Amino acid sequence: MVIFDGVRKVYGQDSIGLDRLSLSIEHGEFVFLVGPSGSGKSTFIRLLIKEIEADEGTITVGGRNLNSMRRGRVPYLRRSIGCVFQDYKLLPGRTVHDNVAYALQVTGETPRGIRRKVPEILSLVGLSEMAQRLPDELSGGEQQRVSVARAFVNHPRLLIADEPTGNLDPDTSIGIMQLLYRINRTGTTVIMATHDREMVDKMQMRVVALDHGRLVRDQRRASYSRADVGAARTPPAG
Amino acid sequence: MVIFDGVRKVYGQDSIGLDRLSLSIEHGEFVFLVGPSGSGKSTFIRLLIKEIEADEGTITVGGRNLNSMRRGRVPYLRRSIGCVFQDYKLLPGRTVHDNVAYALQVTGETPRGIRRKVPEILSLVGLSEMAQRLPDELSGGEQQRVSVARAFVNHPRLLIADEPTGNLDPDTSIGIMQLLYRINRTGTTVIMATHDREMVDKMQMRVVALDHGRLVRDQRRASYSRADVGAARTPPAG
Amino acid sequence: MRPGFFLAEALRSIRANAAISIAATVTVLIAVFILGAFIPSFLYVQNTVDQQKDKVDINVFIADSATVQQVNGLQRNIDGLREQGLVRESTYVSKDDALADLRERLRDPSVLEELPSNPLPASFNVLPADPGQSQQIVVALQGHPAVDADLGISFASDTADRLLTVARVIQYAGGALILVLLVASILLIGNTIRLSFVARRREVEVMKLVGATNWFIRWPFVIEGILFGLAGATVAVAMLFGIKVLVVDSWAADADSALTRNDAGTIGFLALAAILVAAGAIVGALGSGITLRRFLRV
Amino acid sequence: MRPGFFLAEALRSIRANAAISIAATVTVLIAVFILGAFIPSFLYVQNTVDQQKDKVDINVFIADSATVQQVNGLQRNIDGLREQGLVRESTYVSKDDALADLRERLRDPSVLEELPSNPLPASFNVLPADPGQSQQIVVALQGHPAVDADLGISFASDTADRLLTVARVIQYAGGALILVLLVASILLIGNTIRLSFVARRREVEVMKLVGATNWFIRWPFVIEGILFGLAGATVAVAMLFGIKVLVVDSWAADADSALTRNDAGTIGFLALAAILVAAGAIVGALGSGITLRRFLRV
Ligand SMILES: Nc1ncnc2c1ncn2[C@@H]1O[C@H](COP(=O)(O)OP(=O)(O)OP(=O)(O)O)[C@@H](O)[C@H]1O
Ligand SMILES: Nc1ncnc2c1ncn2[C@@H]1O[C@H](COP(=O)(O)OP(=O)(O)OP(=O)(O)O)[C@@H](O)[C@H]1O
Ligand SMILES: [Mg+2]
Ligand SMILES: [Mg+2]
Repeated sequence: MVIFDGVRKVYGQDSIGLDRLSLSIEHGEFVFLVGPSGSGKSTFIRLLIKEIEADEGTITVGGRNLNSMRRGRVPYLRRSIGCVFQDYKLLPGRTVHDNVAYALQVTGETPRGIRRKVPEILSLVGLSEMAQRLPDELSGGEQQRVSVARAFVNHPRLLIADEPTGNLDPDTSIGIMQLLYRINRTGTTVIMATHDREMVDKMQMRVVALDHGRLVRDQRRASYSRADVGAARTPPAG
Repeated sequence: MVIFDGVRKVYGQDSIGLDRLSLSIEHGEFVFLVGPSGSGKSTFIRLLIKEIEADEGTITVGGRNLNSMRRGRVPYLRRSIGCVFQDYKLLPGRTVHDNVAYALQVTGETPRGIRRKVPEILSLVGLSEMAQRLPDELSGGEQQRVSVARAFVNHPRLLIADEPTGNLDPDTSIGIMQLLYRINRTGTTVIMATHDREMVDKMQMRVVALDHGRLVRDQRRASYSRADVGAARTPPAG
Repeated sequence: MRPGFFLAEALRSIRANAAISIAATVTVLIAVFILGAFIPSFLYVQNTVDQQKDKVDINVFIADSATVQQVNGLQRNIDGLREQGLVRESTYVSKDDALADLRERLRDPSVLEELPSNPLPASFNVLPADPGQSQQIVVALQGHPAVDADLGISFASDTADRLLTVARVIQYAGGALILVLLVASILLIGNTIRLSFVARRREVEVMKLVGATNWFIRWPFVIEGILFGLAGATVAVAMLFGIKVLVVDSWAADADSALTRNDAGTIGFLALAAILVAAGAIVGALGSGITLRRFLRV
Repeated sequence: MRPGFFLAEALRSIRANAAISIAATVTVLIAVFILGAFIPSFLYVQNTVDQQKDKVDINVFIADSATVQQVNGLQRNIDGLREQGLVRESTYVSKDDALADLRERLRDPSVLEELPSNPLPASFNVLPADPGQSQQIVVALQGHPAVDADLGISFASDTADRLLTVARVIQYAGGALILVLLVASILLIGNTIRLSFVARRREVEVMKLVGATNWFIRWPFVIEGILFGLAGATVAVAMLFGIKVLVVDSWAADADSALTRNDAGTIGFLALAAILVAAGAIVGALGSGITLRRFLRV
């Protein structure tokens, strides 16, 4: 589904985002992306949706080479990927409902489809009652959940989440996590960048660890830290 | 230091921010503010710096009644409070250095003082090398640390942090936590809203729990969840 | 369904960004208003001057003693000048015509009754093709034996010069100003629309990240631009109409006003209104469409 | 130290918000340029017309047969009109003066040598206080025994009317346009500055949350506004100066041009430049300062 081959991204002169990363993620996998602050997790994600472009190496998503992809095709790539952004990236002038609906409207979804799908996903993330609020009128965690809802609503084949639980309390986090897990079980590939040690440890999924833009660990059924390797204290949730 | 007396805040028609909250925080205390997403933690903090105003009840900060405070005095209130915002609230056109320096400039700090204090605090949060970057050129966690540095640089008597570690990896979080703890030891009152169960459990400080804007728990030397009451598994870090 | 969606999006954006909407509309309003006030004023002044300029004539007075042959010779000379393109028209005014003329122009024609004989000379009234060339015509006819030695050839050389000067000044200054105003209007509207995008740059970025194509983002903005253009231009036209009805028409109706005697035409109001509104809409649409290009390279 | 800090902040903001800075400067530039082009053009046209208007005179021809008493009576009548404020000035032109005058104005004065006697009448040359009241003066003097029955009183009634018409049209239209332009400039600049704040509203909010006082936030913006005003006005004045040197002065130097003969004054360039630049700076400062008020209620 996703293949990174020797990908390097340097911001400006000398700020290293990713450093010769090679990585392959299969269809239907669930991958945790971990690493200290500034290790390149968001850079990885931004490269995947071609928000930025690699300096070296090739990136393939769903069989399509991003390096040679024409500018005009990029919107279609992005529609096939659901993305939860670290800073939410909600449209400030639109209500919660309209923010989620926008992701459907760009694909040409009918008003009927929108009327059906949006309330459905909003109730899944627990925001049914806030459909008519503006992003400014939401708490941090609520905004984060809107971003999650928008990424899910299209039922994309690839789902990327950059710290989707950073501003959520443990209970809500587990709810979102279960949602991601259920989506993954239907065949969607899920990549999730996170700092939530508890969650990663509990799920025991594939963990890709970055540091200073380099791949420092890529392990199946693993925990947040290397120290915990193999020490699967809890079985996968679900 | 901080006294809330029957404070109620309703946004718009019926969105409850805080519901008749009474709470008193002494000089030099360290308080964790916990609660599910949307429970009113940020509302509490926004009321403290008079970003919003209470509908009912009185709020006193450092002996000054916020309800009757003149508009012109508000900037001086805010200077005496260091605040880490949940969404960072950095000035987009300014470098990391200038963002932090701005908090000193508003108080009339001399250029010499700025040249001394800013690099000091930036190295404390591990951003020395990024002093000349713009916020856009930082990772989520790095932006969060700039917000922390700006709140600390003034050595305020009251320090408020709204999820200061939401986008940080566990190691960096601990660093920030230790910093907050050290500051608290010098006599500064610290109020920290957080979802980080691990951290709260480890620190064993006063915990104030909110739910739907109501105070549901106020306990000394406590853990994140009520279930953990009294079960102090680890001694306070430091 | 799509046009409806884009229109709805445009209206949503207008409501959500009131400050920007007002600013853009006010800019169009001002630009259109100034053009709308200036163009007819300029045309009116220009036409007034032109009309007056055309009335400048030359009188070639004929001596009472001139023979018919001499007068015919003078007539041929003038016809020659017409063939050269110097003279537009010439009329023979007999002594009787002149007296009749004078009688008409006098308040109290009775004074004329006491005249023993007609003291007025016959003349050719010559309209130069170009009032600037009057002097040339005078030189060409001067000294002809049929011309009255005393009265000679009279032409309001000062009047001609004055009107010519005014006409030329107005034409150059006014033309230059209209050009400046046109360019300025387009720049100003483009400017405002560009600023309105700076304020919404982040929004456009997010739209792109969510998978919107360039045209999906652009259409609502273009429609918004058209609506700003239409709204601004319509209000400007309404204001101009108010001014026309209340001020200009009431001047014109005032019988004592010098303006009444002036039937210089200007551009019709409906034509002007149509041009201004259409221009507003087009400039708005182009302003939005073009400005957006920069922001779509996200 | 503080002024230095605020200036530095203003410059930082200008660099950081290039699009906004350019937009604001261009708006001031356009507004000042239009005013700067329009005001002197208008004054020039107005002065030209006024000057021509002032030259409109009335000739009261005196019969050769009039007695000295009669002429003195006429003189007294005219003086009376002057006391009534109708007449600005009157000059007695004797028969000799008239002939000398004519001789000067003729290309070939030799024709005059052959005259058996001086055929020209003496006259009073009367300058009306207001050319619009010429008719009144004529009526008042008409029929006086000293006035030549044939020649009577001549005044270029058409010329006067024409120039008056033009003058009035230009005065009203031009005055109205200057007013419109002034108001429009202020609105446009205020508009642009307001928009530039919409784009930076979040920034101002953050500043307030960090403990900046209103004036701490406002000063850099006001200085920024002054700098936009100065920059825009200076560029506009430079452009106007270029146009003056390249176009207007070269017209004036062109000896064949009708303009040469026109010595109508207009406003001096230095005075105009100073006024425009100062106005730009003040409008910029006020625009920023006032607009910001709304955003400081955070
Ligand atoms: N636009 C940019 N210009 C310069 N440097 C940048 C830019 N964006 C990111 N960086 C740098 O690249 C590195 C990787 O950033 P990235 O956002 O990928 O980190 P991250 O792993 O997502 O961190 P976090 O957990 O804090 O969000 C960081 O050191 C950051 O400072
Ligand atoms: N401007 C607003 N208008 C309307 N409702 C608001 C507004 N701001 C906050 N709220 C509502 O008030 C409640 C409390 O919000 P608050 O931001 O205090 O929550 P929080 O505890 O900080 O949550 P989180 O952990 O998600 O940040 C939420 O239900 C939120 O939807
Ligand atoms: Mg990140
Ligand atoms: Mg919050």
